[in-house]
Amino acid sequence: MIEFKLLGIGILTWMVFLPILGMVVLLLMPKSAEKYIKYVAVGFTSLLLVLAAVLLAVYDPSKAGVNTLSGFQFVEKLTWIDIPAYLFDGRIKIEYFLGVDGISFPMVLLTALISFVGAIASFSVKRNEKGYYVMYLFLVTGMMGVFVALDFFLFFVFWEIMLLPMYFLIGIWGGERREYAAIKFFLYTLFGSAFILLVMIGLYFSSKDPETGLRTFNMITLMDPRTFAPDSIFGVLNVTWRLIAFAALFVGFAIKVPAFPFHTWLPDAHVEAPTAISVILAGVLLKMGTYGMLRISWSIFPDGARYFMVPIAIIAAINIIYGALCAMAQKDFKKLIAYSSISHMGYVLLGMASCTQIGINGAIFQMFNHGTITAVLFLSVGVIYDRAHTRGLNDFGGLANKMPKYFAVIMVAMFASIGLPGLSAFISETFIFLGGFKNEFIRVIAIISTLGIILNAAYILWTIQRLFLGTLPEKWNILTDINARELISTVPLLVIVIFLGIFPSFMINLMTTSVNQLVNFIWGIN
Amino acid sequence: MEFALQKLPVLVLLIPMLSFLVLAFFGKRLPRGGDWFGTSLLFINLAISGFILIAFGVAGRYELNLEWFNLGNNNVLGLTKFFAGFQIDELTAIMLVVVNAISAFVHLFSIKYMEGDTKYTRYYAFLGLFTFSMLGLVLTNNILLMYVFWELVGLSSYLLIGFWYEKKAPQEAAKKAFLVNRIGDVGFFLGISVLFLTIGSLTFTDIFAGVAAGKLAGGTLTAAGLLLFCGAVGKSAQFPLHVWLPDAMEGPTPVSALIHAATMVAAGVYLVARIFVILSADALTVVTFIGIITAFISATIALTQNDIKKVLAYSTISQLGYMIMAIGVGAYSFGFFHLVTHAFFKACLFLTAGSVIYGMHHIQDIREMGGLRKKMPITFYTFLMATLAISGVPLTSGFLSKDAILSATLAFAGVNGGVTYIVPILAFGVAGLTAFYMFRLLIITFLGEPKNQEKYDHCHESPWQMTIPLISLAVLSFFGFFSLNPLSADHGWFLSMVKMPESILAGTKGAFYHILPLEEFTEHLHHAHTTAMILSLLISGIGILTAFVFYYWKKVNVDKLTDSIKPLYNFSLNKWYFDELYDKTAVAFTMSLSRLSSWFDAKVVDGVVNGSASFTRVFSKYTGLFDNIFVDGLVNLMGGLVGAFGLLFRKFQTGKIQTYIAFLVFGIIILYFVFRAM
Amino acid sequence: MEIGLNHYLVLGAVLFGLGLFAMISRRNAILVLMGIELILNAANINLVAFSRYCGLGVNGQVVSIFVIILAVAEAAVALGIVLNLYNNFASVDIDEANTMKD
Amino acid sequence: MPYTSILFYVLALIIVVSAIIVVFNKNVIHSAFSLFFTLFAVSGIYVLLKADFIAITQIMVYVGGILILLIFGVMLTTKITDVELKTKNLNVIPSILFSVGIITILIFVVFSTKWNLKQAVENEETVTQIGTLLLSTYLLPFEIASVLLLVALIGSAMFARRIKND
Repeated sequence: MIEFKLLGIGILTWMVFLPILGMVVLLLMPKSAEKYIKYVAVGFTSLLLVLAAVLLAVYDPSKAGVNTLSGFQFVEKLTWIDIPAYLFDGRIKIEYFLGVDGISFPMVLLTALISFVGAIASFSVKRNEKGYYVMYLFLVTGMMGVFVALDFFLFFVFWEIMLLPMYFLIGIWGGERREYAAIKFFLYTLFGSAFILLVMIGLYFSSKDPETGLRTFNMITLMDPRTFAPDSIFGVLNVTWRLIAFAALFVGFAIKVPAFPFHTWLPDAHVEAPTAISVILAGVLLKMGTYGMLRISWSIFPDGARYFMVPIAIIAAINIIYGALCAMAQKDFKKLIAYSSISHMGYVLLGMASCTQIGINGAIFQMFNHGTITAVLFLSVGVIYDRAHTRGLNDFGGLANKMPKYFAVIMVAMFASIGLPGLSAFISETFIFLGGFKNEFIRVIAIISTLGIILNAAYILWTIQRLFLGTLPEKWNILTDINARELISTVPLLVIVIFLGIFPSFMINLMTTSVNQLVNFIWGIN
Repeated sequence: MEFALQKLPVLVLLIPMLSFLVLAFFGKRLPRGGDWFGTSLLFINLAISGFILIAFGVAGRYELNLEWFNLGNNNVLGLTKFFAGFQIDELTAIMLVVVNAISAFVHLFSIKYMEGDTKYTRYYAFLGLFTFSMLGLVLTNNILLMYVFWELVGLSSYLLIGFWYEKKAPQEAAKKAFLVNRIGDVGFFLGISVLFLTIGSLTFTDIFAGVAAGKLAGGTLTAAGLLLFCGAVGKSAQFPLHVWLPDAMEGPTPVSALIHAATMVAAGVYLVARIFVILSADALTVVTFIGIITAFISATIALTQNDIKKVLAYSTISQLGYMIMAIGVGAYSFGFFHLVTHAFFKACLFLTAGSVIYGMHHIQDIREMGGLRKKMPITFYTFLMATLAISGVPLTSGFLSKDAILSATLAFAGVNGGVTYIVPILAFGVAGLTAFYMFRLLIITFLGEPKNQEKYDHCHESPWQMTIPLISLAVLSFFGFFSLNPLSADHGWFLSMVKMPESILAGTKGAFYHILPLEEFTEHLHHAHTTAMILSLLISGIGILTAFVFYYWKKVNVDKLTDSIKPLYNFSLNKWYFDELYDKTAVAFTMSLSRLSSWFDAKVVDGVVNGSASFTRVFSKYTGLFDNIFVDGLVNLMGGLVGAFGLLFRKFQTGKIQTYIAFLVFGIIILYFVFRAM
Repeated sequence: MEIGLNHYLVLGAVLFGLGLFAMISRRNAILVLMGIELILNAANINLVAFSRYCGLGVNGQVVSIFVIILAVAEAAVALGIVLNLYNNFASVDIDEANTMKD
Repeated sequence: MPYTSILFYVLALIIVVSAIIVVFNKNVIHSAFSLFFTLFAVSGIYVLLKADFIAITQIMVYVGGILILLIFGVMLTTKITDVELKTKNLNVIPSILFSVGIITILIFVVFSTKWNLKQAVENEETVTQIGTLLLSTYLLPFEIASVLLLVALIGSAMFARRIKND
């Protein structure tokens, strides 16, 4: 177990609660220092980035994790809630249990990165900056917490924590229909949370830690089949209940992904959310759904993952194709990107449904890549929207000559998004499809899904054509090219996209050991 | 020599990349937009690749594999590793020279052609990017990496077709090119997946070894081969995905010469050549027929086109079909030979077309040209040389390669018999058609009387930057560069270097096809050679003669003739209505499906969500009412009851102890009676 | 007829009833106190009568002494209260002292 | 009829009549005086019951103490000028009903109960016995009673003290 501490506090705790510290600092800032608020917020997120870099330097990619406690790194385990409860087998014990393995580590990096980028992109927020950044940092805490929590209860707490600031960020700083979008987002996610909560409680009551004999929320213990007595709710004898639990969890997480038919909150939320929040939403929040599936559904109910392989693959295929078709019909740039996110998250689902090592590697890699690429795309939408105050695709044309640097940035992002080789998403999509083909049960579905590659290219190219090609309408002569701040927020991401496209091993090495372990675990090979 | 094969290929690959990066980021600051930088780099590159070719001739094959990334050891897939590497073999060495030569000439040509364009620097940067990707494509020893560069050439093709994106047509053409290619690429990708999942490695050597070891056989092998071939169909504009190439002529003409005539479109042929040894008999049948059908369809379309570039585009498609067919019938080296000769003479044709367009101030319609021979003699003679080559007139490189292919088709039909005779028949027919439409183009453009006097008067010969590439390419269309024997290239250096490989599946039989062992096939080729040569000479002669009869001597009234076969003429003029067909079916279907799903999403899926929300709201209104009236009513009733009792009992709660005492006593009395009763 | 226990008990009962009536119905605080005294006396009569007729020795009498002591203490404290009541309300009518009611 | 019986009836009559006057009289002073007869007659009853010590105590404490206290109370709480010494009754009818009810029940109980009657031990020395008992068996209640008296003394003094702050 790698220990890495700062002032006696583990590095993961620092990463989770640093934004909270930032919140406090922001709240304590006097009115006279209001113009420095954004810099302080950026400062804190950049600290987060530094910590992530430190983590990256120390991280040992040869440790597997997943269902072995010893394979987790930077583990912090403290008793959080410990109360005697005579009705519930003696005591309720909930742990403050953090750690990372190859599945969560890319997500932690992504969160740190996107949070930083989002903070820079938030400079265009003019209304009540203090409140905005306080909520923003709170959101970062929630996201980071989800990715490092290893106790289901703690996970759920962070999962729900994240909702609140998101609600306000969309509902206060959003576009015209912000209240609708915010409420839709909130209720929809809460609806999903209810399922997760149910399963969580069910798991708790069917568990019995083989070592302590207590009921537990510890995910790693829950992955151990010995934890469940055969006749408990989710014990081996109750196959039906296990499958139902898997399905319920899947619905809960699918809403976040979002998987068809639970995706409709996404376009609304994206369209209404301010740019930086769209970036966070697409860059990190969606991954929480798929991450949750891998970490919880796939690991705790591997039988469910095997059983539901085909339905999940079908949903994934629908996501891919249907999302792309819907994207093609959009006239709002941001909505188009939102639908493309749905399509791309379909790839992630497909990779996970394959339950093969290559597919899940691809899925996690795609999660990371989609985070970076879509972040750039949403930032680009923000660039044009800040200048023109419209996002209608048909309102533009010929921007390529007017804004050449912007054109270059968005071209890289767009081609990355359609999986052009040399850019990171190509590798992940390739892996996902290879995984899909490898699994004979979902092979046909995966083959059908490749239609998505074509459709994807079609709407992206059409978008490029409508926005950038042709002649510039008179009224857009006022537009200026992308400025330095926007370049700072986009170019590093693009550099990462290109770098990972050429040297994917950099990221794959981080996760492949864990993914191997996970796949072996799913198929019961150990 | 070792050094030349180990390190220089990397250099060759990186030099155009350097050109791209420098021009993309600093090009605007360089004098003259940096055109000299890119051009000189490319000529250096050409020199290096020439050196590599010689080095290869001496030292032979070289292959280098580096681990790209690996997924560790896994019980399901085994040790999963992906490699990156390059190889130098005869195909690569020759392709390097071809690509670099044409690219260098196009760079030079473009200096004048693109002069004054607002995006001049960007143009050169894109040329660099394309050259990089194309060289990567030919250098790699790995089919996945090949796919990578395959897509990158697609990207640069997209960027260059849509170079004049202010206009509508280039935008559409670029998009179409990319998407149509993408369709083929999906097939290609699926093919790669099959190979990877069955063989577990993607380097060509491993794949061939795997197939030889029988890891991949039967229907799966055929499927894999056909899927890979899909990529070639897309990139080499084969039927039914050929529709993008004529549209791609919207790009600058030098780009058409480089990408859409000589190199990128040949990548498909190159791919088929690379995987030739693992194509099963059935797959080869499909390859052959796709090739010949493409060749035939596009040749018929080329007959009636009036845009100089469109004619050339269809002729390109037709010739690509030839190459594909050649590989299909088993004449691997002839197909590749034709690829190389075609690259030079077609590049020459396109560049002369560019020169004409430049001279005519961007007129492309041949009906407005005529008599240009006097105004642009160099252009005319180079064009003539290339036309002779493509028509298969002896003493040209085209004659050598084409004749070889035709003999191969004959040999093929001779072996397999039956329906396969369609292949040589169509092949010879196409050869005649080619000669006819190429000379039609030549005659209308350069001979006869000028039709647009004004344009004609302003017309002039192109400057040296343009003519030097033309002359060089025209010279390269001469037989002597490939073989000293003007009638057969069999003993020339080219075919000595590019030996026919024996198919791994030699001896297997498909439905229409019998893959012969190499020796037997060579024997058949020998027998067919003389017949094929005589036939092809005859047929191209007829084609040329007819063209002269129709358009030069005007012995036949062409208008009348076309009127008499109007439907056929229109069919050809409208390109067999492929575009319309695709627009009406696939495109329209996708678009309406897209609109439908968007509608479905907004109305149905989201409708369900919103509906459930409003249902909940309405429901909550009623539950609210229910709550207010019934539930709360009950509560209120209880409350009211209690209140009423309270009011009643309040009377007793006087706050006076005496009253309480009175009740106490009363209670005692009651209790007494109660206990008495018990 | 020999005077027996029952006679005394009946007397006590009557006295108790009268005291009770005074307690319940009079509004003058002092009269209420008098009623209480009557009740206590009735109790004492009973106690002494039981002591006499039921073989309890003088135990009953001792208890009645305690009752008397209580009565004294009660009377002293109660009168103190009544005086305070009068000071505050200028009346000894216990109906007036209802400010805690609302 | 033995003289004790006559005496009993006479005393009982006095008690009842005077108690009725106490209860029903409108004048507080009259009630107080009437109470004097009641208490005195009760003391006579004690004598009849051969409880001489109690009888003495009754006279000393009730007649000499409580009654005087009550009369003082009446006088202190009634202005001299105030002729209205009469007080009203309240809820007369239910009170009478309850009282009569209680009396009836009590009498019924008295007669329906089988009392454990024992021949009384003719005891001369009740004072000695009471003293012995008070300082032996009933020592604790005795002490508590004394404390109670002390508390009552101080407490009543406290209550009765006129608060000067207003």
